[in-house]
Amino acid sequence: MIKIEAVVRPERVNLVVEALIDAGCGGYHIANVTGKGTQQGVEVFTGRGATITTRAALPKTVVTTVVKADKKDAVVEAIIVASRTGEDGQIGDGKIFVSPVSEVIRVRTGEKDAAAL
Amino acid sequence: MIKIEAVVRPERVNLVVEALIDAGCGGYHIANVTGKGTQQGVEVFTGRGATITTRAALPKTVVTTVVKADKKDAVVEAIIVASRTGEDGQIGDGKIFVSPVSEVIRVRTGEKDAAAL
Amino acid sequence: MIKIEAVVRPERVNLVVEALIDAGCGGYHIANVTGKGTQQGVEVFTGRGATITTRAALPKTVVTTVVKADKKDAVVEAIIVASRTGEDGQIGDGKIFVSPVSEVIRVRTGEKDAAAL
Amino acid sequence: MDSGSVAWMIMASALVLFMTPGLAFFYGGLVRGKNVVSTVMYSFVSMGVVSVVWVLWGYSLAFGEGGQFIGNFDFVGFKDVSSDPADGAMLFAIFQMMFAIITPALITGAIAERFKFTTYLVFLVAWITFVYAPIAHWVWAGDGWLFELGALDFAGGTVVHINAGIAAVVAAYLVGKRRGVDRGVEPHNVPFVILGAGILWFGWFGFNAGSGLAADGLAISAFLVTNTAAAVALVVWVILGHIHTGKMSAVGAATGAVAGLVAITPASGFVGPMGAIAVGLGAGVLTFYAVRIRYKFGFDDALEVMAVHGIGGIWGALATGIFAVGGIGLVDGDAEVLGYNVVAVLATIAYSFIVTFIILKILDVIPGLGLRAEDADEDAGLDIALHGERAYVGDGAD
Amino acid sequence: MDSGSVAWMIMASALVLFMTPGLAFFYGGLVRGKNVVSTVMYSFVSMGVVSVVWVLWGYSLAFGEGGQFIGNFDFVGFKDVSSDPADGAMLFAIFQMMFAIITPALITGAIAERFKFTTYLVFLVAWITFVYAPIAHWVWAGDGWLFELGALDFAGGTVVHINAGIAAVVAAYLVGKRRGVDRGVEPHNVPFVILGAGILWFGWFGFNAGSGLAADGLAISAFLVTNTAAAVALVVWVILGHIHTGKMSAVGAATGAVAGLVAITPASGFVGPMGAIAVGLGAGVLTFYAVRIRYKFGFDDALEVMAVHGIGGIWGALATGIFAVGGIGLVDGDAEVLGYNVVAVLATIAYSFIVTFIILKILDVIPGLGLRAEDADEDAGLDIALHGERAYVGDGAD
Amino acid sequence: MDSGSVAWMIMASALVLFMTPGLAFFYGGLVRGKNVVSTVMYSFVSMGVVSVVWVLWGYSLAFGEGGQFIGNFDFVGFKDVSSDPADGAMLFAIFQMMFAIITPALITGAIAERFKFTTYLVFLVAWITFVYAPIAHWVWAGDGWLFELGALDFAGGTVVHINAGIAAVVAAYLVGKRRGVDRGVEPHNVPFVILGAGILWFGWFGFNAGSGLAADGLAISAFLVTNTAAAVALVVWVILGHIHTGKMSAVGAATGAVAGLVAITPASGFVGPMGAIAVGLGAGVLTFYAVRIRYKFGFDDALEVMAVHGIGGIWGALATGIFAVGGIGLVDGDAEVLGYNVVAVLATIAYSFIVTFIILKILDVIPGLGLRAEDADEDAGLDIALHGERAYVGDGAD
Ligand SMILES: Nc1ncnc2c1ncn2[C@@H]1O[C@H](COP(=O)(O)OP(=O)(O)O)[C@@H](O)[C@H]1O
Ligand SMILES: Nc1ncnc2c1ncn2[C@@H]1O[C@H](COP(=O)(O)OP(=O)(O)O)[C@@H](O)[C@H]1O
Ligand SMILES: Nc1ncnc2c1ncn2[C@@H]1O[C@H](COP(=O)(O)OP(=O)(O)O)[C@@H](O)[C@H]1O
Repeated sequence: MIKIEAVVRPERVNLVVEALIDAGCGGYHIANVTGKGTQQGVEVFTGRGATITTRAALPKTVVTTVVKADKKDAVVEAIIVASRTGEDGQIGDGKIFVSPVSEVIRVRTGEKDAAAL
Repeated sequence: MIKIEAVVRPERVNLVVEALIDAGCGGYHIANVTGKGTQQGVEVFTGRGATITTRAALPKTVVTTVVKADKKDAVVEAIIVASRTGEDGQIGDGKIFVSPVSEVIRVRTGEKDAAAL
Repeated sequence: MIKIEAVVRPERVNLVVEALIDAGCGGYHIANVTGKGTQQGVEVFTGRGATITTRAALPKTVVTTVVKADKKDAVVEAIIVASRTGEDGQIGDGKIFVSPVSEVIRVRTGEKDAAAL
Repeated sequence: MDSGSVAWMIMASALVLFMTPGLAFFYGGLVRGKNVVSTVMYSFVSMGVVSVVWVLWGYSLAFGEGGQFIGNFDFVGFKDVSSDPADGAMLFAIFQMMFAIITPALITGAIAERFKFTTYLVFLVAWITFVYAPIAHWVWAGDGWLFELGALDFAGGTVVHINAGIAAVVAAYLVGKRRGVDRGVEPHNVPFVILGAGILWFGWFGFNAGSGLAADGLAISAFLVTNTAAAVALVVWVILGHIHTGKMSAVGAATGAVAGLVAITPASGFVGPMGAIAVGLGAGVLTFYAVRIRYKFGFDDALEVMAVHGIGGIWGALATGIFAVGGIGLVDGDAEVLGYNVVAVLATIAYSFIVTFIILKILDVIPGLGLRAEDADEDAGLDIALHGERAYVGDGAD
Repeated sequence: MDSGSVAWMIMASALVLFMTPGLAFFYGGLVRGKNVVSTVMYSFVSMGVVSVVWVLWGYSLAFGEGGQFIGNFDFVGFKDVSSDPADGAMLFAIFQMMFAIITPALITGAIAERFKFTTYLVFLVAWITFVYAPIAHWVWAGDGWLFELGALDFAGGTVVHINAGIAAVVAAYLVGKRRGVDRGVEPHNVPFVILGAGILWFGWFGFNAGSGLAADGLAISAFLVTNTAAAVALVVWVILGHIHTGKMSAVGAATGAVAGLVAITPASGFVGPMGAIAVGLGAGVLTFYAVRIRYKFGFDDALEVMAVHGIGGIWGALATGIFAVGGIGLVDGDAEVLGYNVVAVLATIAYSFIVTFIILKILDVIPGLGLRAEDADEDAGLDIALHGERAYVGDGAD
Repeated sequence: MDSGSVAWMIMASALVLFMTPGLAFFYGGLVRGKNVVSTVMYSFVSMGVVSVVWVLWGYSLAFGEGGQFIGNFDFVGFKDVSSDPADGAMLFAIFQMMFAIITPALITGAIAERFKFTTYLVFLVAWITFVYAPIAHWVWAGDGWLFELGALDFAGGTVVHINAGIAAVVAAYLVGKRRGVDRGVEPHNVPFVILGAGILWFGWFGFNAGSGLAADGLAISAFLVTNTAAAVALVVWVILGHIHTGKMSAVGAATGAVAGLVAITPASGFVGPMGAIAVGLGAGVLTFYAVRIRYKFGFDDALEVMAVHGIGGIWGALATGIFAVGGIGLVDGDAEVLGYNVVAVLATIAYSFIVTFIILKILDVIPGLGLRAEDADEDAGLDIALHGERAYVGDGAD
């Protein structure tokens, strides 16, 4: 099994999770983070007399889903489609990270791995 | 070393972390997320004239702990006991994901791996 | 590629991310969590008539960055320098976890792995 | 009523109305994040439901000249309630309406995080009609039996606070303990608790200093003692909390202030500054330990309505009899008022207990109603389950 | 003006001023987390800009004796506006200032989450000058044509609410639809919505019961009907929402209350308690379905300004003509006032529509201005992009 | 005092009391998320401690007829303070109490996020007794030396704002710089800042328009100039901020409004609308650049108390001497009042500086007290460490 973590624009998260379900994901969870990448941080006030500092202040959302390895390509593709903005995308559209998961357990039943997804 | 990430019901998190400590975990951290799995999303108002939409609006909590590989079974078991609701569990009780960690460093001392846990 | 997750003191996070950029990281994201380790949980009121309970109530921040494997040592070192408090560090300064990432995709362009970082 | 008193009583009415959103925040901050909307709504919706009931029949039942125990239907729909300041009837009716709105909202602290919302709406109507209106009549109507007896309750120690506190006990008992709170609950938003307490304190000046129905020396004195008792009880709670834990809780400070305000309510027209200090001291100590004792009992009065409003109100009613100046208090050697107030307290406790019990028992068995939300709804949080709303939505989930 | 009326009118002015931060929270809670600062600032900054405009020339334009359609410059800088209570001019000018502050703030609900802030500042100045001041003159100045005609608007149904509602339609249309809201938006902070509604309700007593400019029976009556209509419309919204969804929305309750307050505004000096119930019922039903119908149209009136203030205000203006007591309402057999109010409504709609349209079209083409924020700024959120501030900063990011 | 004035002064007192929770939110929103409870508590607890001190001896020390420099103990426990409106003593004492509550709370902006809470409680008692009461006596008591001299301070520019500003400098200096703020701090909750500013603005009408102690023309005029100066300074801050950064800060708008309110405070009974605009302009520009200059100094006045209240208050005191109408201001050719006010400013600065310094130095060395929280507590946040509470608790951690 693999874990797919996608850092996406917050305004896209509802589309992304819909796409996940359509691609056959059994579940996911989302969390709000603050991120920086190619897209620069933004200037924010850090003092009242107009003192401005650059901070990694951009809100992003991480969508995490664990799926069977063979679903990887479909899921990644679904995420890309749902989170890319415009034809060619824009800086800050996000990143997808894939990493191995060695075991999954469903709390309710104790089922393991594929059966738990 | 391995990382154990458990998505549990928020109302169980205090029990879960107690169980972790009892099972010999050296530490953990918890974060609030919004999740969806077998348990369906819920209907929420997205417009004032009684427009309702289904959203992945269920609050869940992710408990993350990194432990030596040999503690895995004990920790997983502890989490299951603490987070399963009722005799047979209920949909939405949560999932546990186990994945490899290649290195751990303690910031304070620079200690590595097992010594850092 | 590898993922480096550092649990650090919230008050250090701005220094840590600056150090990351200096060390050549292409991006990162940060999230607020509640943590417990060697440093004990704290007592909080859980009832108005002065009922106190110990909770894992310490705020910590997780900084996550995915980098090429050869940057690992530089990045880890940068995080340590930025997040260790005082000469010898103090309990609660944090932990760094390194784990494998099998694939990275940039949403905007579809670029993969090293090119996506 | 001269124009100065009209000006003050309009403002006092607005202030008391504003207490209900204040209470919504005081209570809303104390619950868990998944029940904030629900808790806030218990209070807010009372501004709707009870206002309507009051205009339609509540005021008439409470203040119509129906006899010793209950009013009549003379003023239904505010018929013949004159807006002429010379008469003052409508202004009085408005001011009283605000008391009727907040009283059942106080009760909801006991049943927060689990009471079924639709049933609560019916409860509001029934409780104002069958519990609040009669007791208000007894104590404040010219022909009410406690009024005639000589019991003194300046601004609502019996009618509002003891009444709400006892109803809270009954309701908490009947609806049962919340699921999953054995390890204690941290208030999810302390600033909201302070905001609520601040608004309540502000509004309470209308509550107490308005209860003389005039902009005069009595209002001034009531204002002073109200502030003083709140201040003393606040300090007492902070200090007692520190003695027990070494920490100074903001929630404790807010609770202490409210307890002081509750206790001074019946006394505010009768005691002086030193009496107010005594009332505040007593209120602080008694309500603080009442909370601690409550833990030992089985019932889950979630937000301490009985300890704060019930015990605080009882202490206030007795303290009125003790510290009233002008030769009518125990410290001036006269036990008569104290005796009458004991009667008023006991009568309120008994009546509120019994009738609230009956109302809730009936609501429990009516098909489609029932007191308690489903277990699954309670676990998920009443906000999502019953209101279709999350109190706070992070960016990522618009 | 006697000292009681001065006392009340000072307080009433303060209450109406306080409505604007209340509105900031009502609106601020309804938007997404990335546009909170922006939404709150639209209202808050009006307290600055419009106050200044009002003192410098706004009041003079609105209430100078310039003729039927507009005032003059006699009172520029509040020259010759006497603070003597016997005259009452300055107190009236202050009270009216607070209305001028909140009216354009109401409009911002329609354009929230995308309107360019610098342009908004210019819009505030222009709109008060060219739209608000003239209409205020027509309706409330002694020589205004609608006043002379006999149209009745006690506290601002036309001047404030219909005016804002129509301007909102124009502005929402011209600025265009928000990006990325096709799936609907959850209010990001429901407690803030309730806080805002609570403050609005509280302040509205100043708005309506102050509009008689005295602490007298009219103020008392206006107070009662204001509260009653709000309460009824609150209950109507909760029930209609429950019928459609099975859930009881707190945001719905708050919206209903505001709708009731809007509708009773023009009527509050003229109707009795039963009339207030009718006004509240009508307001609840009409605004609820107005919101639902709005969805079918293309324009994105983000926070339902037209449905709540526009439709609510129109209903209130008509209802004034219908339910006014004392022989002047339709239910008393007299259709005259109703006719005049229809004229007032139509005139307000037409004028507000046209002049708001012209102002915005001009602002749109002025280099450096333009109505809409950059797409990238809108996506990132106006808070960071235009204000350099995040509404909430977690611990980890001081 | 007639009933209209009683009505207004009761309300004004309530409004000023309400400013303290307002301040709690203004300050609470500006700090980091780990020190919210602490910051809010500094203000809220003052409502408890100072109320008690005021009733017991504070009022007597400030307003007893003790001589030029300090009162006496005649009114200890409010003995012989008559509640009779004809006398007005108790109403005056209440109104003044609210000023005494908020003044030390203002200071806490300078020491936020690190001052030890238990020590703060002692500081409150000492500072009211040894700093506030004497200066209030000088300026406002009939036999105070500055009053006799002819210095004019309508509503507290010296007693409240300069006094707090200077004490803030001393306290910030002695308690030292916060740990880990070199990279600047983002306010953790901007809506709270706006909420606080909104409540402060609302309450300030009581502060200033109440300081004439009557519902009369002076109150009306004071109301107008208060609002005007706040509005102007708000706009100035927004524009200056935009010039420097290209963004329009909501925190800046709120700060500007407060600065305008501070500056108009001493002048509000003496200047007209045009004077108010001048006061607001000066206040906006001076306090804005005062903040920028403050950065260059070593001391960490965390929430800009000196820049806003100190500089704003000094400007206001001088501006009173400059813009006062009726032949007593510099613009009318008379420099006398300006001279007296310079004396009042210097005396306040000197006395506040020295005595605050002595008090804090003593508290610093008393065993068990000390000014500063432990480093570990400061790092973890004072909320958890000293109050045992987290401001906000997510669902996952009940
Ligand atoms: N190396 C990385 N590690 C972790 N998160 C990253 C990394 N690079 C980017 N991100 C996250 O992805 C978001 C989008 O990435 P960014 O580089 O700005 O856009 P793009 O991929 O279009 O160039 C960032 O805001 C950040 O949260
Ligand atoms: N494949 C998955 N990847 C990531 N998170 C998941 C996945 N499946 C479930 N979860 C998380 O676990 C929670 C509980 O899972 P759910 O499927 O609802 O219950 P159960 O495991 O009892 O069937 C979900 O709300 C979601 O947060
Ligand atoms: N085994 C672990 N798994 C996950 N997180 C951990 C673990 N141990 C520590 N942490 C996180 O790191 C933080 C600092 O660790 P702690 O043990 O308190 O300090 P130190 O590393 O200096 O001994 C903790 O608050 C917790 O959030």
